[in-house]
Amino acid sequence: MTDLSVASFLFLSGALLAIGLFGILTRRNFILLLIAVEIAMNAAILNFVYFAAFAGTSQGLSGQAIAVVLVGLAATEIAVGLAIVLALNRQRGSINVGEATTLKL
Amino acid sequence: MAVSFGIVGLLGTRLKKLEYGGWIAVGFAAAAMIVGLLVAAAEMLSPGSYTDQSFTWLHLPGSPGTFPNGFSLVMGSLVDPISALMLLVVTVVGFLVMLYSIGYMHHDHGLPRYYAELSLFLAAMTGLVIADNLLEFFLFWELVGVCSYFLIGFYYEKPSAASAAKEAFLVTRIGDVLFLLGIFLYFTVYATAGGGAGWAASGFKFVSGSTPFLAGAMGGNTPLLTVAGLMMLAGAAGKSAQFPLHAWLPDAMEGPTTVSALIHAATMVAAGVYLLVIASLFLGFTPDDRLAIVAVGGFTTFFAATMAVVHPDIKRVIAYSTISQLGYMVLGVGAGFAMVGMYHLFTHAFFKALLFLAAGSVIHAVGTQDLFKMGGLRKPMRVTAIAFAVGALSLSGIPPFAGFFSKDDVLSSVYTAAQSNPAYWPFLILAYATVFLTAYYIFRAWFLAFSGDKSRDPTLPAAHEGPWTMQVPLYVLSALAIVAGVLPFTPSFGSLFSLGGATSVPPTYGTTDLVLSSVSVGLGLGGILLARALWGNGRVYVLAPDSALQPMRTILLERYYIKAGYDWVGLRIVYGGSRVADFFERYVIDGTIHGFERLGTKLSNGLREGQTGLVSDYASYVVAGVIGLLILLLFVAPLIIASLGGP
Amino acid sequence: MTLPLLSVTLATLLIGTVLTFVAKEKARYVALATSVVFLLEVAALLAAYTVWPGPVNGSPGYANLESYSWIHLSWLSINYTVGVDGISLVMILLTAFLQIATVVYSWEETKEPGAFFGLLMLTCLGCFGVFIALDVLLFFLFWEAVLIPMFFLIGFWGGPRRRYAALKFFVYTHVASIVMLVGLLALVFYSGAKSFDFSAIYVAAHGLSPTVQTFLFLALFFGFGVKFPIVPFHTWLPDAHVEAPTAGSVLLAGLLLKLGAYGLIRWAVEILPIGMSHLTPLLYVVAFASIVWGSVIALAQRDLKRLIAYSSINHMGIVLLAIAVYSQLGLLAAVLLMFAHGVVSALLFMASGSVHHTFGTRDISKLGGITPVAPILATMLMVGSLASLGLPALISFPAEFTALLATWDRLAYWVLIPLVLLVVTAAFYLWMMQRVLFGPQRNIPEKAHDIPWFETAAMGILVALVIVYGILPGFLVNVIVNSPVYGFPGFP
Amino acid sequence: MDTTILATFTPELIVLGAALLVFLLDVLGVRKLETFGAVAVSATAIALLAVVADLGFAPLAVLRTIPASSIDLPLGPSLYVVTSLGLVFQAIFLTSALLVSLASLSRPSDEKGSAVFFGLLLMATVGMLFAAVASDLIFLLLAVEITGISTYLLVGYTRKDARSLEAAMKFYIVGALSSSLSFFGASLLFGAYGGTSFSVLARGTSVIGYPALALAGYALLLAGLGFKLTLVPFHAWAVDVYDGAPDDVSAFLAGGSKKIGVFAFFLLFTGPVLLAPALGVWCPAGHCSTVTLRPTLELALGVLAVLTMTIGNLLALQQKEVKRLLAYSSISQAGYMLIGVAVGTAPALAGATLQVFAHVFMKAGAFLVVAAVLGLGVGPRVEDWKGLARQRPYLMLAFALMLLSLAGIPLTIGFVSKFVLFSAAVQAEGWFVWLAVAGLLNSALSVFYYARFLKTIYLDSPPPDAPAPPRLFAPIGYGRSAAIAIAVVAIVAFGIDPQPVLSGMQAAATHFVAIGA
Amino acid sequence: MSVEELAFLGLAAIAVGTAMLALLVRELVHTILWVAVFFVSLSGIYFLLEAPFLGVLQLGVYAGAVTILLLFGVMVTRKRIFSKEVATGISPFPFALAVVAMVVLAVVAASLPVPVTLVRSYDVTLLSTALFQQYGAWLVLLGMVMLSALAGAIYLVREGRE
Repeated sequence: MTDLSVASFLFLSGALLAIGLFGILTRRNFILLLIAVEIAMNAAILNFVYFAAFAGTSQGLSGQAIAVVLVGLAATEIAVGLAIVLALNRQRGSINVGEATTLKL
Repeated sequence: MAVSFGIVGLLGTRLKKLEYGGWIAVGFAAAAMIVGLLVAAAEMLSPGSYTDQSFTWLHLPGSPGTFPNGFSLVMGSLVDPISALMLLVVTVVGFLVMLYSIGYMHHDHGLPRYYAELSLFLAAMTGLVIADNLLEFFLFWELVGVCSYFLIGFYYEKPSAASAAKEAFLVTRIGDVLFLLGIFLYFTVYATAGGGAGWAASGFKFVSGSTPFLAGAMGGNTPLLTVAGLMMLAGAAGKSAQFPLHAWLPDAMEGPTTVSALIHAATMVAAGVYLLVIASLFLGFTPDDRLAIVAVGGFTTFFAATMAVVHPDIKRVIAYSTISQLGYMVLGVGAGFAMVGMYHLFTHAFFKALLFLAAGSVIHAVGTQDLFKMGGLRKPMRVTAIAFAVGALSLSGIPPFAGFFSKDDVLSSVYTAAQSNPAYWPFLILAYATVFLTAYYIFRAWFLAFSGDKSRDPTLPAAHEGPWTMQVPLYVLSALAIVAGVLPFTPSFGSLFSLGGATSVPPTYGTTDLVLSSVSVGLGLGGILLARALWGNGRVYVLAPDSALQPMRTILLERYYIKAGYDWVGLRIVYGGSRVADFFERYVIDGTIHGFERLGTKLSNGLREGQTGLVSDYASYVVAGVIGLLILLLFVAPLIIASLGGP
Repeated sequence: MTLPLLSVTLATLLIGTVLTFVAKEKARYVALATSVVFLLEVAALLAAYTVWPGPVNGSPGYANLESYSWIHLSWLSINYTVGVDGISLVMILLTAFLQIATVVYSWEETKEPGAFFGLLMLTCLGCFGVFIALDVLLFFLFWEAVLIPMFFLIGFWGGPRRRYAALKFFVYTHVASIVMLVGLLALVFYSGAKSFDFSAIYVAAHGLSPTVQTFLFLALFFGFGVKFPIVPFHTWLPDAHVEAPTAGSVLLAGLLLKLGAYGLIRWAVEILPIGMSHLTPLLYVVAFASIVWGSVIALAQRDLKRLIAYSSINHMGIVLLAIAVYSQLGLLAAVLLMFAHGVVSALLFMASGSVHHTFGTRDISKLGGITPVAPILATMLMVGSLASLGLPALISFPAEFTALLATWDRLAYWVLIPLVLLVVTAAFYLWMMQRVLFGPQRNIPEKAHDIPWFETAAMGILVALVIVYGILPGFLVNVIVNSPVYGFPGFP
Repeated sequence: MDTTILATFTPELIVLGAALLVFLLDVLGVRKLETFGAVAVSATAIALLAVVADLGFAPLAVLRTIPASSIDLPLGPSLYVVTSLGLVFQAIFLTSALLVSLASLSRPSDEKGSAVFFGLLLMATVGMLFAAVASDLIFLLLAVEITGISTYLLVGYTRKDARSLEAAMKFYIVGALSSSLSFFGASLLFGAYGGTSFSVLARGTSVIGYPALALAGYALLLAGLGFKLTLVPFHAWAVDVYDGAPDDVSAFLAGGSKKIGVFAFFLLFTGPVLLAPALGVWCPAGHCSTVTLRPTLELALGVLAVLTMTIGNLLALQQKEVKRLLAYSSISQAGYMLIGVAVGTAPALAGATLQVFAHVFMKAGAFLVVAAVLGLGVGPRVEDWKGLARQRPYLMLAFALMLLSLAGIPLTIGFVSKFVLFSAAVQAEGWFVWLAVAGLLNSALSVFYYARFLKTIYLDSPPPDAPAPPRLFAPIGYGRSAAIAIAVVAIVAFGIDPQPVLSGMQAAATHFVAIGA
Repeated sequence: MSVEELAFLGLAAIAVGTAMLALLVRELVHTILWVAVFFVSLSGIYFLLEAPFLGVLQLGVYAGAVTILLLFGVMVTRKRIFSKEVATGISPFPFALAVVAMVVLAVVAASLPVPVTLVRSYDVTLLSTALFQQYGAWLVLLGMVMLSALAGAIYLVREGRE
């Protein structure tokens, strides 16, 4: 387990963040947006995990601990998001965010 | 002193709007006259002294700077021979005019205002005469100006009167401003020089103890002093209607005739000459100044007389003659003989007042000022005719009338000056030419008005003499117009003309050079004869429509188009420029502001367009911000900080 | 100093203002009573003011000094410090007179009288505060406090374009106050004074480098200049004046413009003389520009109030010029002229207001020959105009004369610019009088009559001032020169 | 767990307990709004007293739970630390919660979901309180997340209202995006320093020895937390959310929850990072330079501050709807606060803190008034408010004071706070003076729309044919009146004499900066 | 190239590919399938990094719970489960921005040339001790987040009957 460099992981997590951002910016379906947010969040979690592996001594532990907490947090966020999706769907019959633009200017 | 009389007179007339309001004013004027006479008498008894009383008006303590001795402005009264003389003129003529007004103005409305303004006018003039410093002088000078403004515009409902008043004020204001600059210029020279601690500390005083304040420092001949003198001349030109600031005076005839009499004889226009006299005695003129003064005086003398030659309006003729005569006075001062100017002022005051009051009688009687409508007034208005004739003779310089002595004195003084400086010659010639013109135009007026059998315009009412209040002044002034010339020959009265050493009066009054006197008298008589030939006995000489002289006549009637030129400058250049500036103000300066406002509105609305309501867009702003921050922090900031010299 | 006279006066005004607001229909009586008490207090202040206490610890001393700690932190100390010198006293005197005059003039204001008089009082209160404040924050506080009542006075009681004018006024002057505030803050901190107290800043400012002084002065000059107003930041003034109710115009022209000049003298000239000396050419240019521009534009105006407003720009330009020459004489002239202009412009605005509601218009080209209908009004307008064009024996003359003399003393022939413009000033006033007062009667309404007693009384007060102080300016001069600034070492 | 920890978290526990109580009561079938409201009001009030006592306010010494000796200790490995500035912020947060819950007592008592409303309000407050004692980046972000989740749901709690749900949706999406950005940034910092505790960050020794990682991390954190603080360009959600949210929630969002961002910025960019040493050499495009964090971040903060103020004000300039106008103004106010962060000296922090304090009363108060007025049936557009001062003089006087305070007119707390803040910027000299100038010019710009609004309320008269709002003269409720009255009194009282609060904040800020060093 | 590297590259490629597919496919159900694969691939990377606890957690929470949750969401909001995502007009600005974001992040990542090698790993016991003792506060806070989420979400989705 000694040959992987931090740069390669950074590439991966950066790419995932970018994909997440891409999704958030371009998708209109609320559920897709949720998924995009999750992808971005996973990029952050991934960072914590591998930085923990690189950090050494007891510091590294905190990285994994954070990752655990973040997994929980991300799941909670999804739940809240889904609750809003459901309420929105009931309200408007649509979960397309492009149609929810009454508040503007 | 007399100032307070004037003010009380003002109050008195304001209080009572009744007929006798005027009498109150007359009473005060009489009192002022008596005081004036007493002052003059006192001055005659102890000739050549200065009586100076003053109090501090405004004071700054000294400090190490421009004014080490502090800075003061004072108010005070100075009685010396010239001011006594002038006081005499002002109060006597003032009283007579005031008396005359009782009869002349009785049918006008707004009399309280009239008497109040007239009283204030006199008061201001008196104040000017007895001012003991240049600033106070200026103060009353302005006050005289504003009173003339009110009086000329007395018939304010007439647009022409209102306009003439404005014009008079404005034109004299130009002179005043230059005068003020002159004061500043002298101040620069004398601020710390002269007697006492200098002008700054003692407040522009004329005299210090028994000598002129600036005696020690006077007599310089620097460009600065020359310019200062020219500014004095400009101020005097404004008030005394000298070329090129003469334009207001003929129009000032819009005022009541009494006012014209006062303005022309004793108050306003005299102030200008008085300023020159004062300046020449207390401040000193440089040779260049004197030449300039002579030039202005000489030219104006002739220039004004030419315009008087053709004018049909009786008052305007006299008005032009005033300008012309003022030119003589200025000439005298410029020639270096200040007291000669005063002398002519003294005599002129009486005969000019006489002429105006007589003309006033005529106007009062026939209700018109057009000479060509009058005629044959000799019979119904004998007193007036004689009075006018006395005035006219005096004006023409026919011995033994007063004008002869003083005018002769002016001529001989210029002649004297010309001996040493040939540049004076042209003006001497002009002055002589004017003698002829003067006699011609004034007798043209006399013949047109009084000779013949009846009025040329049959619609005119039957003429009659005025009430006694109008006649008494005529008598008195006639008498004075006859004797005023010889009064200075008496020892006591003569002492008023001999200001402690600086007299500058030729040794005799117009009698030395028999040749010069003969020429001038001859010219005068010639003028009278020409007038009689052309206009005598009710004749009217009409210039043929195709005459070669016709354009010239038009030019003269149009006053050489100078007023038109002024109007053009005022309307086109000044007013036009101001319209352009106003346009600039509204559309460029304010427009810029509005532009900013619109820009703000546009920006605001444009930015708000970004608030689309679409959450993806909001997210994209966030992402754009992140990208921007990344670029800023990773690439731009280190560069900036490095370029600023590190952290 | 046993009785804190300044605080007592401030309290009087404060209580009076509150009572006025509450009094509704009876507001005018409360306002008048307060004004009279205020005037008496000012008289007491003047009577007590014989000599300034002399320099204290290297800073100029001020009379009636009171100081209480207000906000005190390690790096800044703000106090309630008030005090007066001759300059502020004269301005306070002006405030007192104008307050009485405006209250009397507005005697029959029927639209929300409580608020109207209350706002008038508040404006005067603010001005009074500005004139006595010797602490940056206190000064700024009062400075801004003037803004709001004036905004409402214009915006609620004003003419047809009042809302635009009120906003323009508010925004312009507010932007300026902000620049001024930055300047003052920078002054406090760059000089290392840390205290907002005038004396502390004054002492500390000596240590500033000339460059810093110059920049600070520039900021302050702009800040105060807009209130002056200086060209080209003046365009709020005509609009505000024209649209404001008469009482508002009076206070605007009479007092608010003076705030700028006063501020410049107190907070910039006294503290940063070196900075000023570096910027003198700029000041001259601006002053000349204001003088010329104000006069020339006034000539083209047809609205009576606009004309007077532009002439104010011209006069305040002369004030600036007199300050800029930086000499005893100049400063004296500036303060005198501030007083004179305060009284005269107030008189003129009152007269034009009366013209407006007597004859239904202020358009000079529509008016004509009002003298026979309203002789008193005509007299007032005439006295105001003549005073404004600098006629001797009226109040402006000694001020303008000393101002011009001081200018001559420093600038020599440049004085020709204000001199020539004096003629232009005379021209537009004369033209206005000729059109409005004289000539044949035009557009005179059927029921036109002379002004009511209270307007006569209000203007009468001002006319009396114009004449009395015109003939005897010595009283004012003695008070003014009895100020620390005239004793500053090395003051030319 | 030992009791000292519990004692340390007394205020948090009180509020948390109250939240649990509310949820419990809801489960038990209690439906009365007044009950929940009373719980919320008393809990926040008691917690507030406790915090004030902990700040060393002598008359309340009995309530003190944290000994003075354990406040303002140097940074250690602990996840939380009690600083006096944190306590000040806790007090501010509690004040805003108190005001909003007090006003919410006047909501219609049969309103559905009142338990959720008060419960989430209290939970959001709990998050804010925790954020104020954070000494660890993750702790801080999690606390922020508590507030975040609670407020997303608060905005949507009137679930039948389409606008409200739409607002919740937008808030949620941008919020989730921001929190993933924050956590990503935090992960980069973790990678750079090997830990997330502020003591580790303050040490500034990079594990990887490479500045870019830390800089990128801070950039992402600026964005993620800037979202909370509504910094431009992370602001766009705020307007829609404030507009769509129930009125009292808007008051809480603007007056309370956004302030959490300010304290987070304090923690991240002034305290710990303040003296972080040079990070190393960074060679973008061949220009190698030593990167020091603080000046680099100052630049970014300054840019953000100016952008936020200016764009916020410009956006507000032409806004025609009352709530959106206030929302935009709230954005620009955040810019002023950021000046304090950018300057970073103790005086500046004190100024920014005072500005935050002032903003609670001004902005929460203003939104509460808006809530009251909209409750009277007056329309949401500015023009609907024409001449309202004549019908509701006292309410509008309160509103006018709030607007004047927002505009920074003297004798209001808004003036004092800006004065101190800008003074501090000038006092710091250097290019911060320009920040002060920008701030002052912006406050001049802001006067435009405040003045226009005031003009509409006071000077304009309603069109003659417009129907009068149905309940124009109805009472607005005691709770709401009390909340508004408190806000007004605070605005004026602290505007006249800010010394008590200001000296406290100054002392706290001084300690805070010292801790960072 | 070692086995680890090869495994990492493979997993990374799968992660990136599935993430993109998840967002780009038209059918929502497919999306969720791709997401599940994505979660699994990440879990593999965690195992590779010798973080088995996280790997398991990832599988359980994400690949399990979250995926089910999402599927549930899709089911509730759709009348037909297999319906295509409607192509809505996507404005060019966000799209361009997303591309730029990718580029910038790539540049940032690429500019980190220092290869720091992996040092050590931890076992689950140590992690759980730390999690519940040293970093217990995080969990407490997470609990509060969940409390809020629970209370609010339940209220939000509950059909209003009262």
